[in-house]
Amino acid sequence: MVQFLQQLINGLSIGSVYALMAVGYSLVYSIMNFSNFAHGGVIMFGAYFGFFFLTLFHFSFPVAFVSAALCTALLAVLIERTAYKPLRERKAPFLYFIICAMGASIFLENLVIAIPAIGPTFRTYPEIFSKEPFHLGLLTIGRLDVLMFIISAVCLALLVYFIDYTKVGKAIQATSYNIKASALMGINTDHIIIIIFALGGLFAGIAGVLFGMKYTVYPQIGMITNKSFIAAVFGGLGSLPGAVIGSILLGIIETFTSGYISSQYRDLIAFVLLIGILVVRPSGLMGKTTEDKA
Amino acid sequence: MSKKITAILLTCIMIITIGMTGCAKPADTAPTASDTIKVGWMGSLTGDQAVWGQCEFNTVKMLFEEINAKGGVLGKQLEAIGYDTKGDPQEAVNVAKRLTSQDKVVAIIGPNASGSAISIASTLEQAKVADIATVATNPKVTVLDGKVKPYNFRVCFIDPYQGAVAAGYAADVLKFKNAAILYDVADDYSQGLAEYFEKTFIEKGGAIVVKEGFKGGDVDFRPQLSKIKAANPDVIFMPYFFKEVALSANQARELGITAALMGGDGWPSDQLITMAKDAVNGSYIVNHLDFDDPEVQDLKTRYKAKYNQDLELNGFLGNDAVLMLVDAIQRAGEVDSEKIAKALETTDIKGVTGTIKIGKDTHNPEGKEAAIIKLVDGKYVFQQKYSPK
Amino acid sequence: MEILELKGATKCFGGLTAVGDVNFTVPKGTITGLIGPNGAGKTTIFNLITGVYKVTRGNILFDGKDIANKEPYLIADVGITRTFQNIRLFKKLSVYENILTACHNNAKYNVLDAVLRLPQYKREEKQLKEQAENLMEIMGLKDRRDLVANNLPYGLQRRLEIARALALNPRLLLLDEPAAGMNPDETDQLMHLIFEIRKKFNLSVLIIDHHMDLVMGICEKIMVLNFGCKLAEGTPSEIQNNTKVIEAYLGVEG
Amino acid sequence: MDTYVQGILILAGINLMAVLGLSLLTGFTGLFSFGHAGFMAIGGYTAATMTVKFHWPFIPALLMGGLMAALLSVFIGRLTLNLKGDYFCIATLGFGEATRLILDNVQYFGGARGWPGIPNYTTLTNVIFINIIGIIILANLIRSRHGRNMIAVREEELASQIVGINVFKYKMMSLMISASYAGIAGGLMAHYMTFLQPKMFSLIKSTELTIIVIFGGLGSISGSVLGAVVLTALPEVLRSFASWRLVVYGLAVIIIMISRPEGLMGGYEFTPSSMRKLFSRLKKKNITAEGGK
Repeated sequence: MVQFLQQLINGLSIGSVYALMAVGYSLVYSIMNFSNFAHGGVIMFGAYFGFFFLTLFHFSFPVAFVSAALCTALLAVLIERTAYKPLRERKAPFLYFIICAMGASIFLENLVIAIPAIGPTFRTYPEIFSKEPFHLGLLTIGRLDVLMFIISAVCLALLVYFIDYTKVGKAIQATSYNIKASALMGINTDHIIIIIFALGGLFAGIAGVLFGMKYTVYPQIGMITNKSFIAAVFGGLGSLPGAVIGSILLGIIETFTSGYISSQYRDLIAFVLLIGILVVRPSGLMGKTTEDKA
Repeated sequence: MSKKITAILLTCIMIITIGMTGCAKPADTAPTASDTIKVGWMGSLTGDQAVWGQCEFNTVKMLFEEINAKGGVLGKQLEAIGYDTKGDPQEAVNVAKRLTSQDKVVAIIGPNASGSAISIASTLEQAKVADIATVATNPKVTVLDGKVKPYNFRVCFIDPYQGAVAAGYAADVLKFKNAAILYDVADDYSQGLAEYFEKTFIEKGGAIVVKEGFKGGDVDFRPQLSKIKAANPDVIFMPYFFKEVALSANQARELGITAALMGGDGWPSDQLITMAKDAVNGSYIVNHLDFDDPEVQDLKTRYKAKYNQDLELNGFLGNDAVLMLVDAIQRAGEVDSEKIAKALETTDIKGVTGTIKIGKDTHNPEGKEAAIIKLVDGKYVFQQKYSPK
Repeated sequence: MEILELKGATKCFGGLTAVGDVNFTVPKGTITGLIGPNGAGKTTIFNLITGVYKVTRGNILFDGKDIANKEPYLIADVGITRTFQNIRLFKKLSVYENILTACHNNAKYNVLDAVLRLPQYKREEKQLKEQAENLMEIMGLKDRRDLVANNLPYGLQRRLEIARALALNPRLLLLDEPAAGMNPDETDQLMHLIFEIRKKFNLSVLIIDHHMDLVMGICEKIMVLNFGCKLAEGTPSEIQNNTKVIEAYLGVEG
Repeated sequence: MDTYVQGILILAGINLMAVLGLSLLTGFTGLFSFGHAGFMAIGGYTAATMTVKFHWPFIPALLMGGLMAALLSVFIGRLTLNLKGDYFCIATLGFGEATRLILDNVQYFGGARGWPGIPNYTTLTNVIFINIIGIIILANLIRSRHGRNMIAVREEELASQIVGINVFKYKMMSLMISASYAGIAGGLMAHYMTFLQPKMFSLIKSTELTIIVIFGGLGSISGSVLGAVVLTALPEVLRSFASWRLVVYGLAVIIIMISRPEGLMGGYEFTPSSMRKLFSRLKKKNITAEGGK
């Protein structure tokens, strides 16, 4: 029982990390209908921004946190302007976007390695919050896990509020429903896309800093974001609640696979589930289904 | 229309350039070959292991400069030509071919990944150029199906040995009975060590209570660790690299696991201490050398002075590979790759990682004792030289 | 003798009934019209006949055999084909390639024949080419042979779509608003073309269009659809004098 | 020719073989796959098993590798070919990674530690020979009713159905042929490297293949040939940039995608007749240019 509960806590904590990352994928997918693989690179930059703001410029944690998120928002918009906008204007098929995104992620990862001042070494955040976990009987919960859980929840709540109750948010919803029609209805879709990427970047920054604090900072952080991408597919690409639920579910499935089946085959099971869910329900758990009209 | 023509022209130019780089280079460099000795280096300058690759290459370059300043080898200057392999076997083959057929190197130092070192064997044989692998610990790097590969050498000990040392030390010296293993299923090094640790530990009468895996790139090990905690082992063997070690050690302690931790030569790094100083306190490492050995201090300070960074483990082995090569060139008496390879077979020198006496049938340094190191308050404290019985 | 018969065909999308309990027949060899206001479910009926949509209830009989819920390509095999309201050509292929592709079922050679260029491939491929050239001749597309379909003028794109449909040697041809966006002159030409191909290929035709002159001019029988249900059925003159139809079209109160 | 250039050409040839297959799937049938490295892995391990454990000759072993990849593709295709656009893409990505993870754990093939000691049978001659056969088969297929049907599926799926094309069957056929090409490429790779490791068939490899196809131009076999040669050689040309190499590569990918999205050949082919046309047009241009003076 203790084992079960501990694994559940582990799963929730891993899931909340995935959730923060998956939101960025879903946001971009909801409007642009492609999987933005450069998101991982942006998250990695967020982790580095946070690290350097804290250690090099000695910002206080909240300031570093916010400025890192702003920097990644800027970076995400920059990538959109340089890499995706030309494709968008040419109405290129979605694969070009994916390839471009992969090019961008190769570029970002290796840029960090190639810049001598950063290099391939991994960095450790200064200890801001005590590493000593909370103890509940035989169970342990990391302080950082609790913090991450709270920050994720607050940020996601703000995001949902923004999308559901503000004018811009409504425009985003309309655009995600039908980009062409919204353009005809007088919504400046170009602005909406910038906002979407900025939001995605903001979340990348938050995810990056928290990830770096909890684990560490290194150029290959992007690799772990593949998992959050799978989580987004689980939940249904393009759906925000889907991304969150998919992430938590994937986190729990993973931990229980390790705990009760086999940790050697944990990732394999994740991929098999991915294919399975695509076969049974391609649009994911909460995704929108569209029927082709002839 | 004009776009199409430009595209075609562009391609033609590219193909020609490739052809040129292919054909022109050897002709250019041939006349200067007499007063320099070209030595190839390969390893990861990008990718997961870039930290170590960069340090290794830097060490080689630094040593060559020092040797050249003292008059070189056989009166000739040493020149290091290094390329990136990304840790990818396919890239390694390209690099080996480039080094041997275009740069005309007399020998190669590196690579650090076993997969790369294994895949270049046939290229080396074709070109008759020897390679001294630095930290490629898979036994199949030098010996395959009982036959030694004529041009593959290494300065480090091998996986079975390292795994056996760890298991032997844990069972015989530390008297542990129950061990857990956590390893990286997608990594050749980790799989190898785990396998041989398990084998030896069971032979010594111990029990492997739980064996858990993760995949390279993972950062959260709590699911596996929770399971390990439930099995309550005396020691957890963690045969992987320092980044994952730091993360998993921290998480183990967070979960309240008090078992001793043990690892291989993937551990030693300053990064490990910065990140997991308390978590790895009291852990044991099987290492190639004692970092506090007075004889290695000189190398460490020289490196620090030149690059303002700390020397990583690969640097020590890179140093020994250079010593081994220089010795072989001197004994060969001339700059001929085949003669150098022959000379390498009878190497018997003292390096910073111990005595390196190459076995003729294995091309491994024979009888090289491992150094057992204990981490105490963020320091690497040498325990003893150890080899399993 | 009927070539096509719909018996209580019904299609629901979720709770919405797009086509409700429609019965009607297309007599063999005739040109039949299907008219009705926008959203009446005309195109949905085409989609049901060609298997693009699955029928919720009811039967569709072609030559006496039930074809409801068959895959579209199987429907094409039994001899029904269509054009689309919003033209669906193979846009990046040339006129010739568009037609040639559609001829494919008139050859029987397999992949191995093709890869090894065996005699059967050569013989049948020659026939396909002849057929394609022949169709271009009939449809007056010969001089645009190598033009990419997307670059054709609108009227010719419609014509090409019909040519492509004819390449299948169909027995029933469904035309979805073939005259949409055409001027009276072009519409007139189209009328003649439809007459001509019916004769030449021994076809039955079912046609959706909003151009009343066209529909009234060439159809022998017309069926009117409103809100997914059949409103009226009869000869053009009957339809023209049907009060229900006039109401539906003009929205007369009452 | 020295062994380095030879080696790169062999690699280009191996890549080309996989790219030809992917070109049929992506360029001609319009399906995008991020799992072709998985098919290469299957082909590679199968072919190596045949030569090493059963002592088969090289060519039958290669064919066996291709066959196994094709068989597996039938299974995968059954499950996923009905998926739309990037969902198919994601499913193939999952398949590719799953294949690699399974191989990581199969100790019979050496697991993650790899499988050394595979005989070195791949030579430049047989790579070129196999590629020429591959190109001929593909070109003949494309210019038959079957190939045209695949192109029709790419252009307009619904219209293809309506003209009687069994879309699923042709997608499947395309995937099968494509997978068998990748399988053969994997077999060639195994007998060139003389070593197999699951790591060699990662997502990066799949991406690389797709990049080559797009770079060469979707729907152009000659584009794929050019793409394979140029993009295999590019990282080698950049080799002296050391750690900046991949930065440049990533940048190059983006620039290619945004500046020449139709690829190098943009769907055109190098055939004797197209070359004649090109030259005659060039001549005409020259004449008018001169006339203009």
